[in-house]
Order: sequence, then C-alpha cells, then structure tokens
Amino acid sequence: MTDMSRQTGATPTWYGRIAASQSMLVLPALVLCTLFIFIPAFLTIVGSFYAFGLTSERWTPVGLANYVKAGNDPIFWVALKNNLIIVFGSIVMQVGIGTVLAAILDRGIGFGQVFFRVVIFMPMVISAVAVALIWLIILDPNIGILNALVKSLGLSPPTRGWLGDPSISIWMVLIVAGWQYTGFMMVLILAGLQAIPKDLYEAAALDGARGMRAFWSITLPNLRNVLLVAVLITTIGGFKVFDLIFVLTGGGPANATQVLGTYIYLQAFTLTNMGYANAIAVVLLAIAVLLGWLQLKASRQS
Amino acid sequence: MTHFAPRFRIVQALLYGFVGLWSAFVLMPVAWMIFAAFKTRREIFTDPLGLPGQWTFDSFRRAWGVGLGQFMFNSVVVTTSAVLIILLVSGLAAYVIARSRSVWMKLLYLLIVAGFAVPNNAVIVPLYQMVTAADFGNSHFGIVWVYAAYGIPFTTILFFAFFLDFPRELEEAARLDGCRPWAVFFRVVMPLSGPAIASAAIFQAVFIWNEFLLALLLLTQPDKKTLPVGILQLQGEFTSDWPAVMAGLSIATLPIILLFLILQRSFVRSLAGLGK
Amino acid sequence: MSHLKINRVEKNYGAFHAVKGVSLEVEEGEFVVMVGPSGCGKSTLLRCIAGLEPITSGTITVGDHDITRAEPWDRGVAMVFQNYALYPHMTVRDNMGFALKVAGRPKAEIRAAVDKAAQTLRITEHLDKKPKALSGGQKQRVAIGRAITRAPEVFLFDEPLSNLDAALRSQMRVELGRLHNQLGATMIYVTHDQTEAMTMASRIVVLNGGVIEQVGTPLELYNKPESLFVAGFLGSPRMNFFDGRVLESRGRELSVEIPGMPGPVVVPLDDDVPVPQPGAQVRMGVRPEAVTLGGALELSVALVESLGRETLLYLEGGGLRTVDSESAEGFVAVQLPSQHQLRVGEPVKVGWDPASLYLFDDSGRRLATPDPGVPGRVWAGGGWNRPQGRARRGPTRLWRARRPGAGAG
Amino acid sequence: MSHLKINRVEKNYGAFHAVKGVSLEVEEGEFVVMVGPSGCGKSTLLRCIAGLEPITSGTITVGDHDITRAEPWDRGVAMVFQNYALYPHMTVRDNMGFALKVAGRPKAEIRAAVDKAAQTLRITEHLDKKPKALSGGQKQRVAIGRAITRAPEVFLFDEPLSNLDAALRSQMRVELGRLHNQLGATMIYVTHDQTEAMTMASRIVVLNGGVIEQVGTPLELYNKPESLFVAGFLGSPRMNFFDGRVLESRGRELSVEIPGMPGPVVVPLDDDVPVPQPGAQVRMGVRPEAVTLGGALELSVALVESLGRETLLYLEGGGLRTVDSESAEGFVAVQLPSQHQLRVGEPVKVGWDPASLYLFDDSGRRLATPDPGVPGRVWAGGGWNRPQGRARRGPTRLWRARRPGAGAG
Amino acid sequence: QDIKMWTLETEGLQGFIEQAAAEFEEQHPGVNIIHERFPNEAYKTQIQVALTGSSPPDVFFNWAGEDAARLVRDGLAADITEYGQAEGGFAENVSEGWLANFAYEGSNYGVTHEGVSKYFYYDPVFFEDHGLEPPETFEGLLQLCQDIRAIDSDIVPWPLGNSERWKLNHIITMLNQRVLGTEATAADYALTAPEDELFTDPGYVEAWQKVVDLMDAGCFQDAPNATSPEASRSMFAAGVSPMIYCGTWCANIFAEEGFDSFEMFRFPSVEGGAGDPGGQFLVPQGYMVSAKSENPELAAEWISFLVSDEQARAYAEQVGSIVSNAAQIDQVEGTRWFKFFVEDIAQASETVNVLDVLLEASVANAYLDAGVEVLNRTKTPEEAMEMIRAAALEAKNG
Ligand SMILES: Nc1ncnc2c1ncn2[C@@H]1O[C@H](COP(=O)(O)OP(=O)(O)OP(=O)(O)O)[C@@H](O)[C@H]1O
Ligand SMILES: Nc1ncnc2c1ncn2[C@@H]1O[C@H](COP(=O)(O)OP(=O)(O)OP(=O)(O)O)[C@@H](O)[C@H]1O
Ligand SMILES: [Mg+2]
Ligand SMILES: [Mg+2]
Repeated sequence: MTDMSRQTGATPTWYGRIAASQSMLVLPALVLCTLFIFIPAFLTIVGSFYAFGLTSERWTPVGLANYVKAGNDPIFWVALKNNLIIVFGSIVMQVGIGTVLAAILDRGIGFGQVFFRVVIFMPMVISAVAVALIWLIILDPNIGILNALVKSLGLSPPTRGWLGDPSISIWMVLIVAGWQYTGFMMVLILAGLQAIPKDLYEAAALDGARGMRAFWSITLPNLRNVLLVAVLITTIGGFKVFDLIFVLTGGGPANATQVLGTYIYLQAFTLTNMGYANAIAVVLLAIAVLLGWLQLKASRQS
Repeated sequence: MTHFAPRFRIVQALLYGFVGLWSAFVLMPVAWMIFAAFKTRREIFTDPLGLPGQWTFDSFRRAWGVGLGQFMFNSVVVTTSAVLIILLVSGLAAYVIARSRSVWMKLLYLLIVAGFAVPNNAVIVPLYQMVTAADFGNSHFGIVWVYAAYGIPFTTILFFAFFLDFPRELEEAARLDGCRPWAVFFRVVMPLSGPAIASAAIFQAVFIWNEFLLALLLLTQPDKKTLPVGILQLQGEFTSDWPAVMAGLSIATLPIILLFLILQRSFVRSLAGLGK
Repeated sequence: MSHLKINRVEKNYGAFHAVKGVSLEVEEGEFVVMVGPSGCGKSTLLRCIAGLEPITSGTITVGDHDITRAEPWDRGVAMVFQNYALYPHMTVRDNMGFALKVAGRPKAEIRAAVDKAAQTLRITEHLDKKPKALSGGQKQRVAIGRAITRAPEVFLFDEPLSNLDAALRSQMRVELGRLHNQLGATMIYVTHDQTEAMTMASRIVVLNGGVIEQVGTPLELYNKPESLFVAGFLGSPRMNFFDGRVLESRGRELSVEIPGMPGPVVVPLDDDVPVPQPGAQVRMGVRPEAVTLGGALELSVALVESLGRETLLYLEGGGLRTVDSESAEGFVAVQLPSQHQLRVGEPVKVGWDPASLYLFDDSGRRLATPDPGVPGRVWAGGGWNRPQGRARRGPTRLWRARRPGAGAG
Repeated sequence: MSHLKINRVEKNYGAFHAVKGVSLEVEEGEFVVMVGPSGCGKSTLLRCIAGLEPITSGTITVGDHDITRAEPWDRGVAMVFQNYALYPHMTVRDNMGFALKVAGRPKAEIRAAVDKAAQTLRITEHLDKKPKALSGGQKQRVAIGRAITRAPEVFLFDEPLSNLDAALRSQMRVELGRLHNQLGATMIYVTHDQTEAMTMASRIVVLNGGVIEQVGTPLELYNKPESLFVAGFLGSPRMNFFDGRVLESRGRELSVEIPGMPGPVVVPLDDDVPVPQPGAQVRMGVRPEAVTLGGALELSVALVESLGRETLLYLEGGGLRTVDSESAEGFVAVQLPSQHQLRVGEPVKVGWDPASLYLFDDSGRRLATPDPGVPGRVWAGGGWNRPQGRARRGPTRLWRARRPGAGAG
Repeated sequence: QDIKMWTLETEGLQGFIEQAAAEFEEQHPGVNIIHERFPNEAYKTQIQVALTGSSPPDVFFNWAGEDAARLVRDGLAADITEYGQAEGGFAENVSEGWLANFAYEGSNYGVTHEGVSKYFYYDPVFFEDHGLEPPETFEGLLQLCQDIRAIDSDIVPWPLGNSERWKLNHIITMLNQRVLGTEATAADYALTAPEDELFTDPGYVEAWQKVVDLMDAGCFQDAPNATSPEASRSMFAAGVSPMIYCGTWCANIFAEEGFDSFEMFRFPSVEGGAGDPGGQFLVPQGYMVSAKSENPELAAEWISFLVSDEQARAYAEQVGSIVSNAAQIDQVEGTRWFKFFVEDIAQASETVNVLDVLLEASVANAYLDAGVEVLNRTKTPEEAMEMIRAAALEAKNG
C-alpha cells in the first residue's frame, strides 16, 4: 500500500482518464454501501438520541440519556466485558493455538500436513447456526456426550450444566468459537509461515539458533504482520459475534453470556427499547470503526 | 526443509500428538452429528456415546421433508448471485481507486473501509425498514443487494491491495497491444486476479451462505428461506426429534464440507494472499 | 528525413524533472541504445515515446505523424519490458497474437503472423505452452515475438536482457543483432550494460540526469568522449583518472603535474578546445588497456585478476592514486591482453603513450582525447621526449600495433 | 595438513544422486571456487559442508575435528547466501551480532566484533538501518559481515554476487579479494560466473553432474583443461570447437580432417596421452583470442561486436561450422584486442598457431593442449610447415608477443 | 387479492390452514391466502419488525397480553369491531369473554382462536407400581418428589427444561396465582400500583420460595437452566421421568414419541394461599389484523371464517386444541386427553394468563431472568424480587 505515494503528483492520461470518466465505475459500490450501510448507520446514530419503541412511531428526544443509561446498566457492562473476554480469549485460543498448530504443520511434522490442515480448517465453512445447534446438544446436561464423556472418566460434570452455569457458560462459548475459527487462524498463519524464506532458518542454524530459539528470533518477528492481521480479524470478529451466542445461549443464563450484539437484539426486539438499543449499537459501531481504522493503519505499515 | 536428528523423534511424536488431538476435537462433533442422525430418539437419550444400532435413513427422510432441498437451492441462488455482484462491483471500484491519483478517491476508499467495520446487527432496524420499504422483503433479488453491500467493503479492501501490487507492465503491455481501459480490466487484470477473486469469492460465499440475522428477518416465506434459517426451523419443527435435527444439520453441512474438500487446495492457497 | 523525431521533450513528475528537454532524431532502421546511470531518465524517456507517460512539453513524431498525444496503441510502437510482462494466463501463441486479436484481425492472419515471428525467434515448439513453463531466455524471446507480430514502426526495449544470466545474455545479444539486421526495423534500446551498448548500437545516447550527454557511434563515444562522465561510463574496468594541475602550456601541448607522478606529464590537446591557464585543475585519464608494461612509472601489484585471455592488474604506488575508480583504494587498473604470472607486492614498471591520454577540465569537458590513428610513443618519465606538435589524425587503420615489450622510449 | 578435508562425500536425495563421491582437500587460507553448470551439485556440496544437509556417506573434517555429524553452528563455518538471507526484522548491527548473541557472549564483545567487521566492510554508517533500507551491494556486505563476526574457520559463499548488477559485481569482486587477503581465512566460493572464478580463485573446482571434473589453478584449467567440458566451460566467448576425423599420425603430431577446412590440420599431441587411431572422431578447439587476422582460412564477417578495447568477430565460412558454440549458427568467434572497423559480409583471412590448438577424443578427454611458452607459427593452410617435433615447454614468459600484422607464414 | 398470514410453527396447523384456505378461496374468488410460519423464539421479533415495515402480514397470530396491547397503542393493529359485528362475523361465534382478550377500550383488535393450558402429566403405571397418587396440594407435590427420589435417587421426578427461560415462568405464574390470588397481583402486573407498593407483597417472595422448596425436594434434575424444553419432554416421553408439567400441546408430542398412556392432573393448590385453587392456566391466542393491511375487511372475514363453527371443529380435531368457538366441541372426534382438557377447562373458576405475555416486556424479562437465577441458586427469592421490583419501577416511570 506504500505505492500510493509513488503515483502522486503525476499528470495523468490513462489513469487520469479512469479517474475522470471512469470514476463512474465506483458508483455501484458507493450506492450500495450508502444505501445499506451508511444510511442505516446514520439512522442508528440519530436514533440513539431518542427514546422510541420498536413499534411506536413517536420519537422522544432524550439527548444523551440513552448513553447515561448504558453507563448505569450493569448488563451493558457485562456484555462489554463478555465481548472483551471473547476477544482476548479468542486471541489466546484461536491465534495462540492457531500459531502453534501452524508452526507444527509448517516445520514440525513430515507427512499428513494436508490432511490435518483440511480437517482443522473445516469447521470454518459450517454455518454458525449449525455449529451452535450441534454444540447445544453436545453440551446438553441430559443427553449430551460431553456429560457422558466426563462421567465415563469418573469425573462429575458441573451440576448446573455447561451452558447453565453463569461462571462456565462464557468459556464454553469461547471453546465453541475456538472450535470453529482456530483452523482459520491456523491456515492464515501457515500461509504467513510459508512465506518466510527458508534460508533465514538456515542462516539462523549456522548462527546457532534452532528449535525454540529460531522460533522466537526468526519466526515470530517475521510473522508479525500476519499475526497483526490475525489478531485484528479476531478482535473485530469478537465484537461482531452474534449468531453463535444467539443460538447457543441466547445471552443466558441470566445475561451471563450477553454480548453487545445480543444485547442490542434483546433491547431492540424483545424489550423494544429502540433508542437504547441504538445507543449500544453506536458504542459497538465506534469500537468496530476504531478497530477497522487500526487494521488499515497496521496493514499500511506492513 | 531441514532434517531431524533422532533426538527429535520424541519431540515429533509430541507434535503429532498435539495436532492429532486438536483434529480429534474438531472431528468429534461432526462425527457425532452424523452418528446421531442415524440413531433412534431413544438411543440418543439412553446411549449418547455409542454407535447407532441400525443404519437407517429415516431421520434423513424426515428432515428432508421440511424442505431442506428448497432451502439449499435458495442459499445457492442467493449466495452465487450476491458473490457475483460483489466481485464485479468491488473489482471495478477497487481498480478505479487503485489506479486513481485523486484525493477524492482516497477519501472514498477510507469511507468504504469504514463501512467494513459496521456490524449489520448494529444497524438492523433502520436497515430492515428501508429494505421492506423498497419491497425487498421476501425476495431473493432484494436480499442479494443487501448481502452485496455488506460484502463490498471487505472485498474492495482485498482487491485494492491486490491491484496496487498488480504488475504495472502487464497493463502497459496490454495498452500497447491496443486494449482500451475496459479491455485492460476484463482481458488482462481480471483473468490474472485469480487468487484475489478466489479468496474474495470464498470468503463472501462462506459469509453469505451462513448469514443468519438478515435472512431471519427478511426471508419469511417458507419457499424463500435460506439454510441457516431453515436449519433453525428444524429445531422448532421436530421439537425433540434429535435424530431428524441432526440429519438435517448433516444434510445442510455436508455439501459445503464436500465442496471445501474439493476446493481446499485453492481455498487454502488463496488465503495466503490475505496474510500479506 | 529521420524516422523518429524527439523534439525538446520534457517530463516532470510533480516538482521532479525526470527528462529535461531531450531532442533526438533516429533514422529508419537504426539501432539506438540509451545508456546512463540509474535514475537518469532512460525508462521515462522510453515510456514517453511509447505513450505510457504523457509528456510535459515537446513533440514526438514517427514518420510524418505527430504522435505526441496519441494513444499508446496508435503510435506504431512496440515495447519489450525488462521482466517480459507476458500475460501469464495466455499461451505463447495467444500472447504473441493478442495485439492482432484486439485489433480484430482475422484468425488466419494472426496465425500466420505468429508462426512467422515464432520461426524467426526459434520458439515454434513452445507456442502452446504457458509463459511459466518457459526459461528466462525463451520468455524474453516471446516478449520480443509479441512485439514483432505487431510489425511496429519502432521497437522499444527497456533493459530486456538484464534478468538473464551472463551466458544467455551474450547469446541473446547476438540474436537481437541478427534480428535487427533481418527486420531492418528502428529500435531504441535501454540498457545499463555497456557491453550491450557497445556491441549492438548503431548509435549510443548517453543520458545523465535527464539530459543527453553525448550521442554517437560506440567507437566515437569510446575514443572521443565529450565529457568526463562519458569517458568514465564506457569501458570496464573504468578509465584511470588522476587529478592534476596545469603547469604550463607549450603550443597545444600541456604539461600537467600529477601528485605521485615522478615528473610532469605532457598531454597533446585536441584542436578545438581552448588552452587552459597554468594552475587550472584538470583530470587526466588513461584507459587500462593503454597502460603498457615497461616505462618509467614504478608501481607495485595490489591485485591480479587472470582471466585466461587477459590479465587485469591493479597497481598501487606511493602517492599516485586514481580518483573515482572502481576499487575504492585508488589503484591503477591495467589490462593486458595475455596471461601473466605476477605476484601481489611485486614491483612493475608501466608507462603509456601520451597520445592515448584523455584530459578534462574541472567542469568535466574534454581537453584531450587519444588519436587512434597515431601509434604514440611510450612516456618515459618527464620532459618533452616527443617531436613537437601532435600528429594530425591519419587514415584510420584497422588496428593499432601493440608493442608490449618495448621499454622506455 | 590440509585445513578442510572432504572425503568421498555422497549425497542422495532419495533415488537422485546429487553428489557422487567427492573428495577435496583445501589448505588453510585458500580461496577455492566451485563452478559447474546449473544443477551439478555445487550448492548441495556447500550445504553439506555447512551441515544444512546431512550427507549420505563420507566424512568432512575441519582442522582435526571430524564435523561430519556436527550441528551447523558447531562446525566453525559461516555461509553467505545468494539472496543475503538477512533477518529483515533486525538492524544491521543485530544481524551481524546475532550469532554471538545466541552464543551468549557479553555485549561489549559483540559490539566490538560488529564494529570491527563493519569497518572492514565500510558499512559503519549503516549499522542502525534495517536491511530493507540498504542497496544490494550493501546487503551483500552485511551478509559477509555476519559471517566475519563469527570468525569462522571456513567461509562458504553460495553465488554471493549473482543478484548484483555488473558494475557492483566487479567492485564486490575486488573487495572480496581484498578481504580474503586481509583475513587470510579459508574460503569456498560457489559461482556460475567464470570471471569471478578466474579472478578470485587460488584453485578452481569444476563440478559436473555431482563429480569433480578437474581441480587446479585458474590458469591451469584455462590452459590445460583435462576435458572438453572444462575447456568449453571457461572462456567467453567459448572456445571454437570443430568436429573432425584423424587422418594420420606422424610421431606425436596428428593430422586431422575438418569439414569446411581447406586442408588437414596438424596438431601436436600432449606427451602423456595415447596416440589415437586414424579414423577416430576428435574435436578440435581453438580459443577466440588464438585466432589471428591473416592466415590461410578465408571466412566472412557475420557480426562485429566492438567493445572499444577489443573487438569480437563472428565469422562464417562455407562448410566450416563450429559445434556447441554460443551462436546457434556455428560462427567462428574471434577476439581481437584492439579496435577494428569491419563490415558485415566483408571477407577476412584468419589463422592460428598449431601450438594453440586443443584436441579432445570422442569421450571428451584431452589429447592436445597449447603450450603457452612457445610462440607458435601461424597456420597457413595444410601441410607440415613447421619443424618436426613440438618444442618442449620453455621457461614461462610474462606474455606472448602478438603479431597481428603477420601474414601467411 | 392476497391475504398474507403469519402464524407459529405448530404441528398440524399447516394442514388445517391449507384446507381452510382452499375453502375460503372457493367462497371468495380472486382471493389468495399466503401462509407463512415461524419458530416460536423468532416470532415475537419478527412480527414486530414486520409490522413497522411497509408490507406487514394482513393477519397475524398473537398472544393476548402486553405485546398485543402495545401494538394497539402504537396503532399497528386494526380495529375490526365493525367487521365482527357484520353478518357471519366472528362476534357471532366467539363469546364476549374470549373476545375480551383482544379488546381494548371497547373495540376488538383481534379474535381469540384458542387457548392453551398446562397440566401435570404422569405415568400411571409408575405411580401404581410404587403406590403413588397425584398430589392435591403443594405439600403433596413436594412429598411426591421426595417419594420418587426415595425409590431411586437417579430418577428425576419432574424434568424442567428452562434453557429458554419460559418453563419456570409458567410455574411461577401459577404459584403467584395460588399464593397471592388474582386480585392481589392485578395492580402490580398492570404497573398501576403506587411506587412504594409495587411488587412488595411478601407473597411474591413466598412464591419464589416455593420454587426453592421444589428444588430442595429434589423435584428437578441438576441443570434445568441448561436443559432445553424439548429435552425435558423427551425425558418424560422416554419413561426416564414419571411426571412433567407441560402444555396441552405436549400431549400429541408424547403420543407421537410413542408414549400415550399418560394421565393428567392440575397444578395443586397451596395451603393458606389466597388464590382460587380452581384457577387454571390459560393463554388465549388468536389473530390480529395489521393496521397497514389494504384489505382489513377481507382479513377480518378470513378470521371470522377460521372461528366459524365448522372450521373451529375441524381445527380442534386436527390440532387437538381448545378452540374459542366451543359450539361444536361435543361433536369433535378428539383424543382421550382432548376430551379431558375441554372438560377440565370448562370447570375452571378463573383463568390465569402467563407472566411473560401479560407483563410489560422489561418486567417480564426481569421475571424470566430471576427464574434462571433462582434455579441456579445465584439469587435468593428476596433478591429475585428486588430485581423484579427495580425493573417494574423503571418501567412504570420510564
Ligand atoms: N511515477 C513516477 N513518479 C515520480 N518520479 C518518478 C516516477 N517514475 C520515475 N520517477 C523518477 O524519475 C527518474 C528517472 O526514472 P527512470 O525510471 O526513467 O530511470 P532509469 O534511467 O530508467 O533508471 P534505471 O536504470 O534504474 O531503470 C528517477 O529519479 C525516478 O525516481
Ligand atoms: N532438496 C532436494 N531434493 C531433491 N533434489 C534436490 C534437492 N536439492 C537439490 N536437488 C537436486 O540436486 C541437484 C543439485 O542441486 P544444486 O542446488 O546443488 O545445484 P547447483 O549446482 O547449486 O545449481 P545452480 O547453479 O542452479 O545453483 C539438482 O539436480 C537438484 O534438482
Ligand atoms: Mg529504467
Ligand atoms: Mg546453487
């Protein structure tokens, strides 16, 4: 992306022509994005300064009251905290384990690379709804295999159920998310690993660095940009998460797994506090735009 | 690839162990889903870990009866058309922006990037109202545009980076060979954007194929529903007929897994472009 | 009338002036090579001619047509790029026929044109392969073939051989020469390889900092460089340069003092230059091959490079240091066209014919260049030991006798 | 005792034998250059020495230590890679000090070692830059610097200069030579550039297909190649080869019939080879610089390459065709160490000294090589026009007189 | 003309509507009924979103209660009183009492089609084998749980699938009624009680305490909050558990799963409770017409058609539901349990609507959450009521 600077300042003909007459070609993209993204986003921001119900057409201006309410709403903070747990948990789990898996596939094992890569990546293509449904049943305290497994090992599963115990359920969500996306991170990082020139490792071997030392001194620094992208994708994904929790726990038990996405849904559609839902949505929007901007900056740097 | 001295054998066994363990973790739920589809209702309950006693396709037949075929067809229609629109629209936009030197285009690019960050569940209500106001509800034609809009930012970013690195000489050679701007784009740039197109297409296809919230709200007619909504319906439909639910999930999941297995080589390779 | 005419072309990139008013006329069928240091504007000028960059001012005409503002495809030019720029998704045949296809020519005609070009370039058996299945040399040939099928009026080459290895490069050089003879087309060729420039060019254009330093045949440039820059640019190893000061002038001979040299050096000036004042700073040049063994200058061997058919000596000697040379140490480079067994540190005596000397003033302009027609005498340490006056240029002889064994004159 | 000893080393990649039993002894402080065609196993052998590839059989010792199974960092070798392999995330200083850091040396020591190496290589001012901010030549210097700081017993170079452009390459060549003198270290250097091989090597190892063809000093190899392969490999333009048939032998002189040649050619055989039977297929070689103007062979100019200090002629003549030459047409290459104004198509007469001829039997083994000590007579078309018997090798003289003006003898 | 109709995804409903629509379309040439069905969870959202959109369904299913009231307040439901009064209109077939469920300020905004109730189902064989009897009182219920646990502690007496939160809500609905009585709760439920009295009656806490008592008596399985309603039903149908509190719709499901020899009993009375022990759980549900409908008259006609004698009977037969038009209920060829339901509800002295439908959304949500917390024992009954009171206060003021 550094190329931008190289083109500046030139007198255009060809590319200039594109810029002038062919600039129409960006219109479809612009129109679609404006219609379905920017205008709704704008309306959301506007709506956050009003109180209104989902079905009511009366909008009462309330200024910043919705934001104040969010500040005083413990569930909002729980949701935000859960988003953060999911973000950091996913970074540790998906990017962390993904990196380890990728490193093993890249250099650690001789054969079976393709098999493992395919298997581990596979959950990524399954719909989150299906994933949640499968896990819902696996984690069911009465008919699920997890309980059966744990019992057959002579241990006792949590009495309130994997998804019924507020102190456990968010971690189960994290595990299911890890189940689905770790493979994706692994493949992303694997691609980055394979782009590291092999002779760097040879040079390092001659310099006396091998094994873990080479991993720390050569692999990780060279993987920096890819890891950055991986972390950002995970972070944005962690804030956007909705389907999985919606189907898996619906935010429960007792809001223990509520995240911003599901809380917006709850406030908007179940409790019909549209203005308040919009205020939460604006918080989410702000976080997401900030992260998007960070990603842009980070990829610019690379 | 460097060699491994014998003392690395144990390490290697450990590494295999770790990868193998994770693979088992990944495979187990999928395998369980398939086995459960063959069990009877009672078996699921009484013998969750065991193999099905009888390999019958009854539950598959029950699940299919809900209209999974229709859902799948709808998903295919919606996904393909939206992906095609996304590729074309984003491709053009990204090319123009990447080749333009105007400040406006750069601003436009930033705007589109900002669009990438907007989660659709944050703006769902105004969006829903606008879409139904345009009478796009319950219409594949309608939802396709919404999906396209949400796919465009990411794809444009992807293409933009790709086009910036696209060898300028090829375009120049094409111009010397007599190509007008359109021809340069469609005859040289597009055919060579294979990796970018592939990764964009795969990403968007997975996103759209699995998209849930919009489909739930916008596609209410049974013959218009897409798979994720259809799958969720299985649960309501079969109350406690778990084998049928699992059979339905298997039916819905296996095609895309198979597709992935077939395409996995280019799939995974095209991801390599994303890292850079 | 000349075929391609470049008239006061300027090209600015914003505030940066890449090409500063270049004028050049190229005859039909000429092979013009542009050389110059990196960043001097060679590629930019070429791309201006091709129409890939709009020029800031000036005009370009091909034949009778002013093509200054024409689209690239309307200019009748074809370009061969350094890294081939083959369309990876097309077969060789499609690559070569693409321009004709875009122009909507009938299939049979395209086929015939491609086949003919392929035959000329000996790549007929590769026509159905994709570019990535080809070796570097074959790719380059396809790139040239793509240009040929269009039958352009002017061929433009931008460092076409620089991605090839040495052996392939010299082979392709020969082929390109043959091709030029065969097609008789006008070609403009950019390179930074002086062997290519010297061997292929009908004329060489030396560019420096966006302006033309000199235009001429390879030997003109080699023998009579107008400037220090051109003199240093052609020839490898580079010419040995010594900084000096004018002591006195006697007629058109100059006596120059060079630090480290046992006595003043006498250099016969060219006819058409003003005689510099005593005390003026000058730079004297002598080509490595003009330095001969035997002579009054005693130096010692710093490095020997035996290439089999020739030997390169790098000599060092007390206060005598070359400036701006390849070796950072200021060694004097000597090229001997035969094998020599010399050891590092061994003392050698060298000398040269005053008529083989170059001299430039402190702004780099030519004061003296050798007269290839006159076998000069070997300089033997100080004094005016040659008949007064420099011999006028005689009839050009095929070669200059070398008498390496001759001692001090 | 030799410093590095490679004893019957074999390296198989599965069923493919990349290195087939190579034995080589390298003295302390020697500069050994390995050359050979692409894929002959040069890099493989080097990587075996470095320990980057385990060898299939054989042993490698450095000094007294058998390092055959040692880890790369325990071998006391350092390697410089073709594309530098600098750590992109470390500064130049960290790159150069990395090995010492891994070895856990104190900071001050690392600093000192790096500073010293940087001074030697003149990159002190770049020490705090990242590699990507450096030019190619600078990167290469850093790569060498990284090797130097480790103070290894043996330096290994794998085509270290091949990514640089011509001017930089010749400059780095000189620097490497200087460095070798300065450090006095043992160096093994892989290249495919014969100029590098000829100029830098104390000894050249010619590899072909995984086996050593010949080992010797550059001039030994140039003058006395043991095989057709070595003869053709060194020298650019390549030696001219002609296929011929033995007519008869008189003592140790052979009369050879070459198609297109006006009469039989007489070649004095080397002493230590068996005399071939009449009728045997042989291949005669003559170096481009051994062909002189004047002589009995009348050819015409196909291509002239004027390089200023030397002129390359490519001649064609009726049925006379070289085999396996650079130009696909079978031209005879002639190198003249001066400027000549010849036009394409112009007839020229050339000849050569029979003592400068090479001859190989049909399995490529040497039959005759020139005797550099004896100024031979110019061959003038057929017959035995030289005193019987070949002069034995006289005292080596510094150079061989060239008498280009001499006509038919 | 199209009439779009949205309903829940209920077993047997589709067949009934198809056949009814065919008849209706025959009577009204040019009319086309479009029937769309939704899963329970998603429906509430979807209907609300759809009604604010530009092309809402003409006729839609709804529960009588707060949601329906809000739609009326927001002007999204059409007043169909006059169409009902017309010849052949629904007013002819549905009693005033049933119609009141969807009547606001004297106008009809919808028509009750049916009511669903809840009963304890039990396995008579198991009860007989172990000498157990259906309990009359809450104490008896607790004792029953303990007795069953005493037989085999692994047997879950009463599986509770509360993962969707409404299962326990139905129980607490009944407990509130039994402990406090209908009058005592009315002002709280409607949020009309003064602020300092809102949900302050100790009876609310007592009702929650009864839930804790049930847990202490070992009635439920370990993880009710993680158990889906479907799973709890399966436990009963599979014979793993001897009883369950389940809706009238459950009977058909059990039968389909192969268990049809169950018997039923009512929610027991609470000794000392103020509530009428004859009160019975009944959620009226019916159809409303969108205010944006282009054909409200036709839509109302379609609803009237659905509650006409003939169709009501057909519906009762096919779905086994307690229809609002009971005129021909005697002639229905129903199952054993259908007959039981009809008779039993007919004897009910009062009906109790479920809290999550009746209460203002955020209070209902607080009740639902409180149930989860109490079941998890993360909140005591007192704390649970604190939470609900806070939500109620905010709803009343905000
Ligand atoms: N698009 C551009 N924008 C700004 N400056 C440019 C651009 N293209 C080239 N330049 C500048 O113009 C000058 C001439 O560039 P050009 O590519 O013509 O050099 P060159 O002689 O071909 O060099 P080389 O031998 O390295 O190819 C350089 O200083 C370069 O930085
Ligand atoms: N890892 C490997 N596996 C299999 N074959 C290999 C491997 N590495 C090299 N080879 C083969 O061994 C032979 C020698 O390779 P090597 O790299 O040593 O050649 P080289 O002499 O260095 O050639 P070049 O001049 O092209 O670098 C080649 O034929 C190559 O294909
Ligand atoms: Mg250039
Ligand atoms: Mg190699």
